[in-house]
Amino acid sequence: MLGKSARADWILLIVFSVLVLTAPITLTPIGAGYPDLLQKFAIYGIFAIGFNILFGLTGYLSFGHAAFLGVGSYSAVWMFKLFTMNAIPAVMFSLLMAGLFALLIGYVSLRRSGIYFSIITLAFAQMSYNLAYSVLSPITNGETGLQVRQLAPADRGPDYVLKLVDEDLRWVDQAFGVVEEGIPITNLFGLKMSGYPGFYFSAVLLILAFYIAMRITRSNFGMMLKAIKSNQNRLQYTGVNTRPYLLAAFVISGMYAGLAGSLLAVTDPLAGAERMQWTASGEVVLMTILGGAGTLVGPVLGGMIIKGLGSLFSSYNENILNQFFSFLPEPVREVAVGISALFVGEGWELTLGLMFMIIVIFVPGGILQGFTNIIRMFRRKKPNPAPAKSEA
Amino acid sequence: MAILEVSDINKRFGGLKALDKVELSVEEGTVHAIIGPNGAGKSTLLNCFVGRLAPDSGTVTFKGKSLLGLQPHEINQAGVSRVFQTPEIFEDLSVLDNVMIPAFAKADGAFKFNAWHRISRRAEVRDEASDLLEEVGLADQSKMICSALSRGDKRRLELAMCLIQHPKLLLLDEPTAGMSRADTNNTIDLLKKIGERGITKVIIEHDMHVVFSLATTISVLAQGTVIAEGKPEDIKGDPRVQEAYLGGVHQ
Amino acid sequence: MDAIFLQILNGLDKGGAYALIALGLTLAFGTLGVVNFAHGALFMLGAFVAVAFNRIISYQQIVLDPVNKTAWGTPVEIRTSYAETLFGDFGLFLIDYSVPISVLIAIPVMLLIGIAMERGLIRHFYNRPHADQILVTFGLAIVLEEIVKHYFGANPIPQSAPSIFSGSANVGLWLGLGENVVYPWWRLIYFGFSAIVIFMVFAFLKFTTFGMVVRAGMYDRDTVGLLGINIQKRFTIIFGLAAVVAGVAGAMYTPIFPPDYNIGMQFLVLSFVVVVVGGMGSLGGAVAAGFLLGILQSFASMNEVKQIFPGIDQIIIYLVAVIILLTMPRGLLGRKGMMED
Amino acid sequence: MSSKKLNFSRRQLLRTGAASGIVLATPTFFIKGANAQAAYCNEPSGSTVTLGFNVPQTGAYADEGADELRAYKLAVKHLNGEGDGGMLNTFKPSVLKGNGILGKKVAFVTGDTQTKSDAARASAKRMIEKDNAVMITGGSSSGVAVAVQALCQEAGVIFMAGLTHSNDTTGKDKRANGFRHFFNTYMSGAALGPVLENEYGKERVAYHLTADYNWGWSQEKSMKDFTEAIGWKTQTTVNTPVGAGDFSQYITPVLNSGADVLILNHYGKDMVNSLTQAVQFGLRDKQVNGKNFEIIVPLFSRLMAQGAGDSIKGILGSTNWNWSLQDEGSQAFVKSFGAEYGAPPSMAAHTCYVQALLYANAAEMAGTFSPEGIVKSLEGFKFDGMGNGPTEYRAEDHQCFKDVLVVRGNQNPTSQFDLLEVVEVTPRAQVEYDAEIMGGNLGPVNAKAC
Repeated sequence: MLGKSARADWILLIVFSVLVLTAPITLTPIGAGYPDLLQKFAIYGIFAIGFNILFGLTGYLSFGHAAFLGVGSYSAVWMFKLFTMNAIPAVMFSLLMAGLFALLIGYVSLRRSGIYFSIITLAFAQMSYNLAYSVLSPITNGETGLQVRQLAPADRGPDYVLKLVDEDLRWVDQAFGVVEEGIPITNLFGLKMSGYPGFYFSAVLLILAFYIAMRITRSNFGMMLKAIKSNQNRLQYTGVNTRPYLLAAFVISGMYAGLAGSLLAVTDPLAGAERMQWTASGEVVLMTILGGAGTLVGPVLGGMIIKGLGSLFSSYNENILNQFFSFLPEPVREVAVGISALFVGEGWELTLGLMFMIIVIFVPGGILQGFTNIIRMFRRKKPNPAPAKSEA
Repeated sequence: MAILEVSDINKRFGGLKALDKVELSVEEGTVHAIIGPNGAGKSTLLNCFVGRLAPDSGTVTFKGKSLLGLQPHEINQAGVSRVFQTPEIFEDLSVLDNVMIPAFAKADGAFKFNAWHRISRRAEVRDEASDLLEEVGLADQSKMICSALSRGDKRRLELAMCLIQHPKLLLLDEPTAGMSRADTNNTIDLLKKIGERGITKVIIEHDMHVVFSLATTISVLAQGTVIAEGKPEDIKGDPRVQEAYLGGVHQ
Repeated sequence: MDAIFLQILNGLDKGGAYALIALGLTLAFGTLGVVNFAHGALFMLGAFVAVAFNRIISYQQIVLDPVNKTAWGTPVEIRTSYAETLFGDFGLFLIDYSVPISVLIAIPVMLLIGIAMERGLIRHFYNRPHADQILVTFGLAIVLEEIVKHYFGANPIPQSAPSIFSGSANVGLWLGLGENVVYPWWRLIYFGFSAIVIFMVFAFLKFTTFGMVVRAGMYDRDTVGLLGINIQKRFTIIFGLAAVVAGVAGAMYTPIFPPDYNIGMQFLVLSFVVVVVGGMGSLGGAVAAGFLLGILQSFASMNEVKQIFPGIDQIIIYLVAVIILLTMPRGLLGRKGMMED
Repeated sequence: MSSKKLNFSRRQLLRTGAASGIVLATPTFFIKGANAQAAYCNEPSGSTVTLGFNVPQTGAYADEGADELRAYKLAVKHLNGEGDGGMLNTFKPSVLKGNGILGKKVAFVTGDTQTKSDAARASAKRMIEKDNAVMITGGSSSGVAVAVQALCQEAGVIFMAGLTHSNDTTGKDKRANGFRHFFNTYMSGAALGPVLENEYGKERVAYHLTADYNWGWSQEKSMKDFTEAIGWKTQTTVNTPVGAGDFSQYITPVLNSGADVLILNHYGKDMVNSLTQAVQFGLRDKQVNGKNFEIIVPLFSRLMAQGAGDSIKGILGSTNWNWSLQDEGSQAFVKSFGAEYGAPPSMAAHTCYVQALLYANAAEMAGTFSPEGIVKSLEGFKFDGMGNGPTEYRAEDHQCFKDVLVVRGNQNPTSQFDLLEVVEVTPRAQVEYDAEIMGGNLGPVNAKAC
């Protein structure tokens, strides 16, 4: 009995890992099999999984999680600028900084619940965004975004500290005598982190993140979080101090966001303020709900749909549509291209909006729920139904 | 020896005096019923015990320690569990989970960051919860999601959630309210059975049948003060009690 | 001194706008419990009622110039508006007053849109989780925006106030302050307009039986339903009313702020902040929060303040929101238990 | 109980899972590996060459982006020998033949920058990694331009900037693989200075409202430097949040400040709103220090100015190009564009069209699409007939130096497009500067395989 659910989890993890690692092949036919989008799938998958630990398990809807994503990115780029282009220290430092930020913001925001909590988190994130965009430019490089630069000249004056945004030091790399021509690329002990290696690095971390989330969900701690969502009042009268549980969940999910942020910087070393804007926070909320809040795989699916749909539909133009409909006779094709042109290119957001509505109207509970329903439908038709398991 | 000592509690809501110099002493091992007409202040008093309300003045001591100013979870950890008037359970979780959560709260304290090990590793907690569900007659439903339970089952479940914590003091706020006669009798039997565990109980109840079946001591609350206290047979004949109830009816 | 007086005027004006937007939102959000991310889109639709009316009324007859050619070789178009040819001076009057007239038009239009939205979509989401409400209304907002973008483009579209209100009022002279204390007529009118609309909504809910039933329904929907009152129908009308308030606020705002399809999203976050700072379920709270934030924002933008706290004007609204929500658990005037879990 | 055994099988399964992942994934490495044999990133192998047009299709600059895309499509047509040829006929010296580039037909892919660095880079990466674009061009803000330029440098493709006005694009953020035709804040100030002296005199007190980000600060600095050089005083500078919407709280202090000129260092919607509102506050009807109060908008875009309606009438500003110019090149372009789309092109459309042609010509000159060859032929390239007089792509910073237009909002527009009148064509010599003062470092050209 006990072993069975554990085994189900292992199977889930293995299937998940295989799907993730083979994505470059399986997603190529639909035009999503190129490194940047694959990296985004993995990275936003991590972001959404982490967000789901807070929102899906405890029901606390943070509308400011993008702040941690931004903190993660900035921290990682600063590590690149000051110490080394190696990805590992950057990821570590991002986790640390995002965790600290989450601890601070969570400690304050968790004094309130419900919509009041949501608005406080939103307010913190918006303050971070506005300041990063303007006043904090000496640290964030404002609108342009923080970038990896060429090294400061050897004869730098004493005021180099003020110019760090524009001129890098990379002490560690320099100490090891790394020669740079132009602007260096991030690496993992020599392996360049752009393109497919960057995807596989992110993918491995996604699988790890998924595994950790799975352990958390199945643990005592996870059960307490679910109990908070169900009836926080009862839980308090049951002798549980809910605040540290919430804070721990908040910090963990903040660190997930920081990890995602650092990976964005590892695969593409530029950190912009807009990563912290409310629209970015809203995006992860939508990913989680779309895929299915509270489920393990759902948020990853939601992230893939939002990121993938935006990338693909915005890239289609009339030329591509004409090719696509080339099997149709001329007048019909024109009509088909004319109509579908409304939904692609500059109209891709229309498609996104319609899809949100259609999914939430017809598949309550998210896409994963929809899949489960379909599977259940087929199972019911079988004469000898296997006993349904609720653990997946 | 008194396990719960309440002295000189006052509570006002605006102009309304809800509790007026309440004195109460609950002896260890007894079943202490608090009765009184509607609006007598029974629930207000209970809320003062568990930290939901803070009295304006007075003291509440449990085993020699003051409960005032403590958070609900601290009071629970001290050994006080409560059954609510309308069942407060984890509606979205399974029946078994509902019983395991308080067991964990008891075993692990108010907070323990145990995010790695599967719950299934804690077989002893699971077994205890299953046994208890058997005892309260919910074993068959243990995998059900609670929101699908009947009202009577939800009450039984809530009771089980309190019992698994082995509380030193169990507060029951109208445990049979809204139940059929048969369900009520079941509950009485159940409460009698757990009485054998030696848990001190404070019961707030309207149903005199329940009160006289279970209580070893009765306090009568009217208009915020204790007007009578004693053994059930004493209270039965007390003219003040009858007047309070009849007066209540007249109002 | 003059500067402070002017900032108070700015704050009141801003506050009026915030309060008006928040008022519509809190009717749907604080009253019906629906997290309506499409509220900003309603504001935007109101603004585009004004734009569309102006487009229609100033629709032009095009005659091709036989002589002159454009730089790319087509004949130059000579345009005269139909309204002018058909109605003469009255036509010109209609064009000049297109914004106030479109505010009147926006009332039935937005009421219909609101009712259609509630009947067709929102109603089915009352008993769904807030997460679903967010997703569906956000999707709807995007769809509405994209439709408007398709017809009107992405650029802001200027709208002018009636010409007699186009200048500034010499407020300073009326009050014996300096002659530099001037304030645009249309902004003064906007402030008065917002005050009247707020008053009317309050009066409607306070003094009519309809309003009383709705207020009772806000507290306890089941009980009111048991009384045999069709609360559903009233909620539909309330949602329509919220749409009207948002719409007229949008239409009236167009001369100050040339609208574009995305204007709703810009106000969305702000209006949620105002409603929540005011406290869930409280109309008065939303109005108070609107004015409070408007005035504080105006003062925080003063150079004297910015020199002491650089960037304070960037974050003042959020900072105040955090402080208020941490010191007052349910905002300024919120009701207990509303949207707290 | 069975946890030991389970552990064992766990590890085994994990190992198998990872191994199968690697095995299955290897073919893609090989696919990429095949590409590595190319001499440079995305070397065109077939009969077509793919260009990537990365423009804002959603967000505040969507209309500007749509106009850029129109210009690019027109450029592709002309390059492929369709249509009337537009500027191909006036561009000198040109080796373009109207048969594509280097005999390859020009194809294109499009993407949405959303005017966000992240989205713009994602879109550009898609074009490079999936669609094999050999050049990326477009965009409507400096943040995006700098971000995409850095990306193209890293990937080893050429970036031809669209509308980007910040000094940084070819200043401290310049890259060897990136080129900008558009002018910058320094040139705006340099062009406006003398005209302002002429129009408003030497004794003026200026009040700046500045969008609170890199471009705004840079525009403010340039306007400050050049107005102070003609004797103006700078009374106050105030930073305003981007997207503030309502600027009343920043405008009222101007009323009593004693300043007699307001300089709005805003672009896009901020410009539309702040200008509209400043006019509503009666600033233009005011008399201060015995002079008419004036408003200046250093960077004018006709497309965005439409949003401000009548408020722009009589306002001075600078622009990269305007369709009313009478030179041969501009006329040819306007004619071709207007015939195709029924409206004249915006300055964003112009710069994008010119960039596409310049790229094509450079490839044709170099005989290769390799970034090294392109950079070599573009650096120091002198040309004419593209609407801004004799122009040079300076080798030191990859910035075009050409005439700059000072324009004024038209008092009596003859059509909805006739919003700006050209006050002066500031000759190139007057807006030139030493590349050193902007800092930055081009670095080496990146022409490696990707």
